Amino acid sequence: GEKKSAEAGAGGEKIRIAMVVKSLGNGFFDAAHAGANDAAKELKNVEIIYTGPTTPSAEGQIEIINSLISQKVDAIVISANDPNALVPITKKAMARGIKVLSFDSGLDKEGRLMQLNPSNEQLIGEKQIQMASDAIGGKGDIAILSASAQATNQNIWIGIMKETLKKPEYSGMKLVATVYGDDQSDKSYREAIGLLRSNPNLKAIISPTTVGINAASKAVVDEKLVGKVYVTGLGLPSEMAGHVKSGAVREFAIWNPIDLGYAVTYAAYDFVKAAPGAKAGGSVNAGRMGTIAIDANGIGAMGAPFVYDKGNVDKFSKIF
Amino acid sequence: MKEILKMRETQLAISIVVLIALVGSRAPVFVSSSSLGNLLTDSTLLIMLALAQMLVIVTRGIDLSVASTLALSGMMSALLAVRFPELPLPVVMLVAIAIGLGLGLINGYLIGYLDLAPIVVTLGTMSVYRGLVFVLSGGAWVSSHQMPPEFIAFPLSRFLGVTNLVWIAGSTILVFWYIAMHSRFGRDLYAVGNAPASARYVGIPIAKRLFWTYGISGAVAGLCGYLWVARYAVAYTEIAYGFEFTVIAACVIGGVSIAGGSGSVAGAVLGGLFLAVIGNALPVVKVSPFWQSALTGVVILAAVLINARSGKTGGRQILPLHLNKADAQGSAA
Amino acid sequence: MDMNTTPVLQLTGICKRFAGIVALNNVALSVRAGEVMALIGENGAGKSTLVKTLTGIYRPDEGTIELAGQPVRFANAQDAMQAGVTAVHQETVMFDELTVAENIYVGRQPCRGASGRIDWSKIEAEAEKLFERLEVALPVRARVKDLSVAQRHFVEIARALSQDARVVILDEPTASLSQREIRELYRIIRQLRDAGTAVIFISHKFDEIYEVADRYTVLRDGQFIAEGALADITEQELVALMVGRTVKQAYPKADVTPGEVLLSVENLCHPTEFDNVSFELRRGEILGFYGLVGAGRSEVMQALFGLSTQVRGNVRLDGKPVCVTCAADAIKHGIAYVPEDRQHQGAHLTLPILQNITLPILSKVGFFLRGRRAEENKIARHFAEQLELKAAYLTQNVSELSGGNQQKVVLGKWLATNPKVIILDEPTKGIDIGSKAAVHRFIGELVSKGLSVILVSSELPEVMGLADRIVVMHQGRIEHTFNRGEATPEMIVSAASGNELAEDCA
Amino acid sequence: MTNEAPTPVTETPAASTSRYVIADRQGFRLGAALGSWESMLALLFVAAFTICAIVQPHFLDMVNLADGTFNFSEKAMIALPMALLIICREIDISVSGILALSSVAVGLAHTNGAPPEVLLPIAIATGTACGWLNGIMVTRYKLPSIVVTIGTVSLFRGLASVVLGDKAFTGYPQLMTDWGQGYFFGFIPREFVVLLVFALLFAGFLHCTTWGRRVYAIGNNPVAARFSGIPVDSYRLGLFMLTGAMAGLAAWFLTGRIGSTRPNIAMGWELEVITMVILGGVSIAGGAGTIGGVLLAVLTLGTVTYGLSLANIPGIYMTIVVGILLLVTIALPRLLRGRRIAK
Ligand SMILES: Nc1ncnc2c1ncn2[C@@H]1O[C@H](COP(=O)(O)OP(=O)(O)OP(=O)(O)O)[C@@H](O)[C@H]1O
Ligand SMILES: Nc1ncnc2c1ncn2[C@@H]1O[C@H](COP(=O)(O)OP(=O)(O)OP(=O)(O)O)[C@@H](O)[C@H]1O
Ligand SMILES: [Mg+2]
Ligand SMILES: [Mg+2]
Repeated sequence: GEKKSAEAGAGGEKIRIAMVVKSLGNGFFDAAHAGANDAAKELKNVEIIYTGPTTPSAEGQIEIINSLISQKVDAIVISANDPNALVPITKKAMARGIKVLSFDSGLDKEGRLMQLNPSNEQLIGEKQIQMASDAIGGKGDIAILSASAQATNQNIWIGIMKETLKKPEYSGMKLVATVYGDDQSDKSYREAIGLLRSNPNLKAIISPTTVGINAASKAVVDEKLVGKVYVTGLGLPSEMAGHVKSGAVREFAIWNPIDLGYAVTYAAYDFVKAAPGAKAGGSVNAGRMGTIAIDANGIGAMGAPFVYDKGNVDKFSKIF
Repeated sequence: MKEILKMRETQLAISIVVLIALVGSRAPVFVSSSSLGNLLTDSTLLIMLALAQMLVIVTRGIDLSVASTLALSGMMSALLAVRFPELPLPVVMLVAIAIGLGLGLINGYLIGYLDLAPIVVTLGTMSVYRGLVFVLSGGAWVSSHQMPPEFIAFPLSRFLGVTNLVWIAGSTILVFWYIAMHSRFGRDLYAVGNAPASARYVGIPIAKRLFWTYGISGAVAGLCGYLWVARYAVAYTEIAYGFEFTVIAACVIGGVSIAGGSGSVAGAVLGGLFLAVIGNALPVVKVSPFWQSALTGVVILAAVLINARSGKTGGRQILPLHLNKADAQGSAA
Repeated sequence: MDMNTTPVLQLTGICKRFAGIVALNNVALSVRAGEVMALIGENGAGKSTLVKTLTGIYRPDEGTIELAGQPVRFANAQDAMQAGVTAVHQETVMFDELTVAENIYVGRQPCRGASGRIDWSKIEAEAEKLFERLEVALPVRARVKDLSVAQRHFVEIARALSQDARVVILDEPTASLSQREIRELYRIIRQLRDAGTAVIFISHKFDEIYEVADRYTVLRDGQFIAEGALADITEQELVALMVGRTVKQAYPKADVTPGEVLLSVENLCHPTEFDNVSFELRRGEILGFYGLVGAGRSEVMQALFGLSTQVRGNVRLDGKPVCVTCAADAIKHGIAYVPEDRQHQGAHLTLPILQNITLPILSKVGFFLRGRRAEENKIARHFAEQLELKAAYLTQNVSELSGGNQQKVVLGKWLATNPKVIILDEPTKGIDIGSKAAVHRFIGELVSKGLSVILVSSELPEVMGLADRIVVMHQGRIEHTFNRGEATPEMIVSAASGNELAEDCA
Repeated sequence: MTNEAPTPVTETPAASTSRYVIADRQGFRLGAALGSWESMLALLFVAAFTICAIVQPHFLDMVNLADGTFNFSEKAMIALPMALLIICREIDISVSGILALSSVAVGLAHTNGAPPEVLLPIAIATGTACGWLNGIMVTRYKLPSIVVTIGTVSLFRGLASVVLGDKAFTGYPQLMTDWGQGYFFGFIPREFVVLLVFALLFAGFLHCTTWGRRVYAIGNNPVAARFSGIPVDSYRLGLFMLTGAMAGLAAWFLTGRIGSTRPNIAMGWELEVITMVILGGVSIAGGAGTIGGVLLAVLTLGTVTYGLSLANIPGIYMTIVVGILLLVTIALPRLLRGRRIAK
């Protein structure tokens, strides 16, 4: 039966896959969009609809999914602003025959067919602690500057980071504060300054969000603490290149959003085509990325986050 | 002396000092000179915007579009600097101001010449301008390594040991003081805010005055747009999102009457400073981050309540006054 | 007076229309230097509109304005001022937060040299000089919000005179002034006239007109009716010209003997505004309250009506103590208060006449107003007609009416509550002579129906003519109570000024 | 509301003493009726609807169209009392904060084992309490409402975040899901029906009762209203509480619809709600506006945003469109009128 439906797809209408992101104007998702477009080109009869709300809110995404249901798209791949709040609407979408997959920031199990983690959450958390440890020689106070207190991903990572710190090899490091900059540059900056002020022994700031890592780096530079305090975390090479050069950031990590967008598009295609592996416990084809295994909870994961430093940041900053 | 103590501005200044002292007693780093210097630098943008907003509120208006204007002109100046890195910085700044001025004048035209309600007009332009930031930037960030170094360095470089931001804010305060107290333009704004109908009767060109008031507000927001982007070394669609309410709160705390007609430069400055102190102190004294917003709300309400108390003029005194003891002592002292 | 000189100001064929309403239709007017011209007309005749047309606030639809023989066009009020035409408008033109001196020069502050910096010392010095010339003592640095009503009025007059004006227009300047202040004003007007200024004086009070004016111009329904010297015409004839018929001008004291005590007030006190106010009001009685502006009469009445807090004292109605804490209570007990400031306290300007009149009695009309339109119309029409309201239809907004007609709407609104006690605070302030007679007649009818009236008025003839007893207040206290016919005007005025004409010490 | 029936200008018989004849009302004028804000909005609505129907192939799918009402129903529920508040010359910027706090209260009660039926009263009670605080600050301390509510929005949302921290309340009972996501007759969203019922109630309240008349009177001239025996402060307090209560109701529906509570729930809704009200022709200066206008504005905005999102136009372009719509609708009448009467 697979052949028949593929022919129908080729001869008839294009398969429309909507990519709903947390918010528009975010370099990470723009890169993911580029990846999705690559996949679409390879798959030939796929059309990508790239959309998302203005501000990262669950309500905004619900509105968008509503209209996507009306448009009868074939699949929705979404990075959710809230793992629960979107479930009712994505359930409705699935009830109308739309395949819903989540990527990056996941949906609860019953709200999607598959979740594609950019990387293993455990790995991401550990990596950040490891980078901090490397920068400060494994000893000293560290602090976390997160996005908003509601950010799902960040909260998971922070949880894992706290766990990781309990390991003996990190016993020299102490987490002194977790603060939130709400992904606003001025607030993040002020919080970073506050961290530096109130914790004179602070050695590293980990910021698992791009606005935060930028603001923290700027604060470290402005406070003339380059070399004394290191910033690390997650950020895009294009946005971080300057801070790596200034010395405020030694290393930071990110997975490849292009690959993520590419892979999730392939996965969605498989689900639309009802490929035999497209189910929990199976595996989907991901083009140049090979195949991705789906576990019993419907979760697939890509490789480990990639680490950027002085050596490679310039090269990648031209890409994403 | 008593008069001065009774003034709103003095009370506000005292409470700021008390607040700083309180925070300093819990976290001594906060009162270190570098920390206070940073506080001053941090407050500058808010103070400048509060000054411009003060003029607007004095005319019984309100400018909700400041934050969006700031974002748009900030983004455009960043894009300009990226596209033409060889452009001298003063030109970039002038362009930022000009963009802000233009956006402000659109508000001014609608409010002054078409006589539309300020809150409605600026609510509309607020979303339009914010949307334009996205359209112009294509939603992309402009980040620090793209911007020319001198573009980023300017706000925090020091002249005579003080950051340029503080110099700019200082001169803005002087200019606004002159406008508000010594220029016909400024005094006309007070007249318009006090009694718009009467202002027409004495021949004040209300439309023209409002036009330029919103223009000034926009121009200041434009300048702050550049400063903001350069200071935080990043420009994206959502910079200063929701900042308009902080600016208005600063004015209100500074005793600028939302009903129009009264408000002082000192008040607006102190109001901005007050909020900046709160914003800087909360992270330092390690208040749980979840409490910050609630505390800010309480502080705003408290300041407004105290303001209202001190500003209240009781009923009129018709009965002949008898010298009471307290008064007699007061005058003897 | 030299009749051959060309007029300073000459209007010909002035027309001004508002949406659907012709306010001025082919009006002509001419004033010469050194003459006081009285502009006379009923409420809504178009006097104020003419003033605004003259001072650049409105632009005439048709017609020409000539100043000393030269045709002029004023784009705004400043143009007119610069050309030497200034006015004290019927509406207060005041900026509360600004100082007295700044209020005078607002909009045209003198600047120093090229810097454009305002010359504050010059402003204050000029203001001082101005008040010296006017011979009134006012602190030029005080904020206007701290001044009394009369003082504010002088600030406005000072503003009109600050520019060396060729034509000064005074639109009902005496409406809120006391006798003494009115005499001050007369002196200023004569001073101006003798200095060769042309003065246009608008008033509804004929004694004033005869006292200060030389000539008159009559308007009726926006049209020019007549012009001439006041010496050649009697008051009766003037009134006839004005209203197009004859009006018997008298104070018709209704022949009612007051009955038992209806309302008794004992020791009403307020911390700052009044003290120890006690009086009684009988059924069918008109109790006059006289005093200078600012004596606190309105405050007492507002306290009675439940509008003030911090009031102590006993109030009895029909012998039973009543506790009035809000206006609704007062209305329920059958007390009505017609406030003096119709723009702010009386009328809802952008609501229709109909809704204004039925507002306090809505609960009587019924909770659901759907389908009660006819009933409401009936009530509104009844009172509108009784007061001879000049309006086109009941759904017209009150803001479209002239000042006097707005006042009538407010009166109608309170009469509609069918009160036992009605407090009229300056009910005839700014009302033309014909309507005034109607109001007086109406007051007479009210008492003959058994109502009791408290009449607060600053017009001595009115109080003396209508009231059964006169309470005189001074600085928040009752100075004296006179029975009808017991007092001479001099006695009342001297009581109102605190017996020995003491200067204010507040 | 005037001009609803063409009544000829009737002259009442001269049984009166007055010299002037006053007609009951101005005769029906077609121009005035067509020029009214509501007719303009209705026209705009029809135009937007038609254009969307023509341009968007999926627009007229009834089921989807009905689903589209989910996007604005809760906001519109708050817009109704907000209209009354603005008519009364007040404003409430804190509604989204109230909504967040009410939702948190519901979540807190639910996690502590409150039965599903009491969650609605809890939401409404929390909202009312917040409204009461706003109202008391405005009436008792005579503070301008915009200032008070700028403070309280921060307070309410702050309290929500104090309670929640970085957690969320989820797993709401079926009852709330049924109302938040459910349908009548299988395709009419319950929320929309509730909205229409409330719109009718509010319209009745505002346009047909003594209370509504008084609301207009207060907005028109608060001092004169007080002098006319209207308990102005009670009305204001009442309206603030009503707005709070409706925000609480909206919180219940929204929480039921999305099934989770976080402190940033409904962020920024206050401005959208105010936009609806203003576009609906309610004068920000008080004293004028109708519920019909507000409902039309809600539907127009709903149609436009739904149409744009069907075309997959990013949300930020929608804010531009809505902003321009707002500016044009208020500026156009002024421009046209300005042309006609050269003053
Ligand atoms: N802005 C306006 N819009 C519509 N009609 C107006 C306006 N101003 C005045 N009118 C109308 O013009 C007419 C003249 O009003 P005006 O105020 O000049 O009367 P007036 O002679 O000064 O009366 P009064 O003695 O009561 O002050 C009135 O019928 C009034 O309703
Ligand atoms: N200094 C002032 N500041 C503000 N308002 C004033 C002032 N003086 C007087 N008023 C206003 O003028 C009105 C009249 O003042 P007041 O009630 O004291 O006088 P009154 O004795 O009632 O005189 P009248 O009724 O003749 O005006 C008051 O209701 C008040 O609104
Ligand atoms: Mg007049
Ligand atoms: Mg009075």
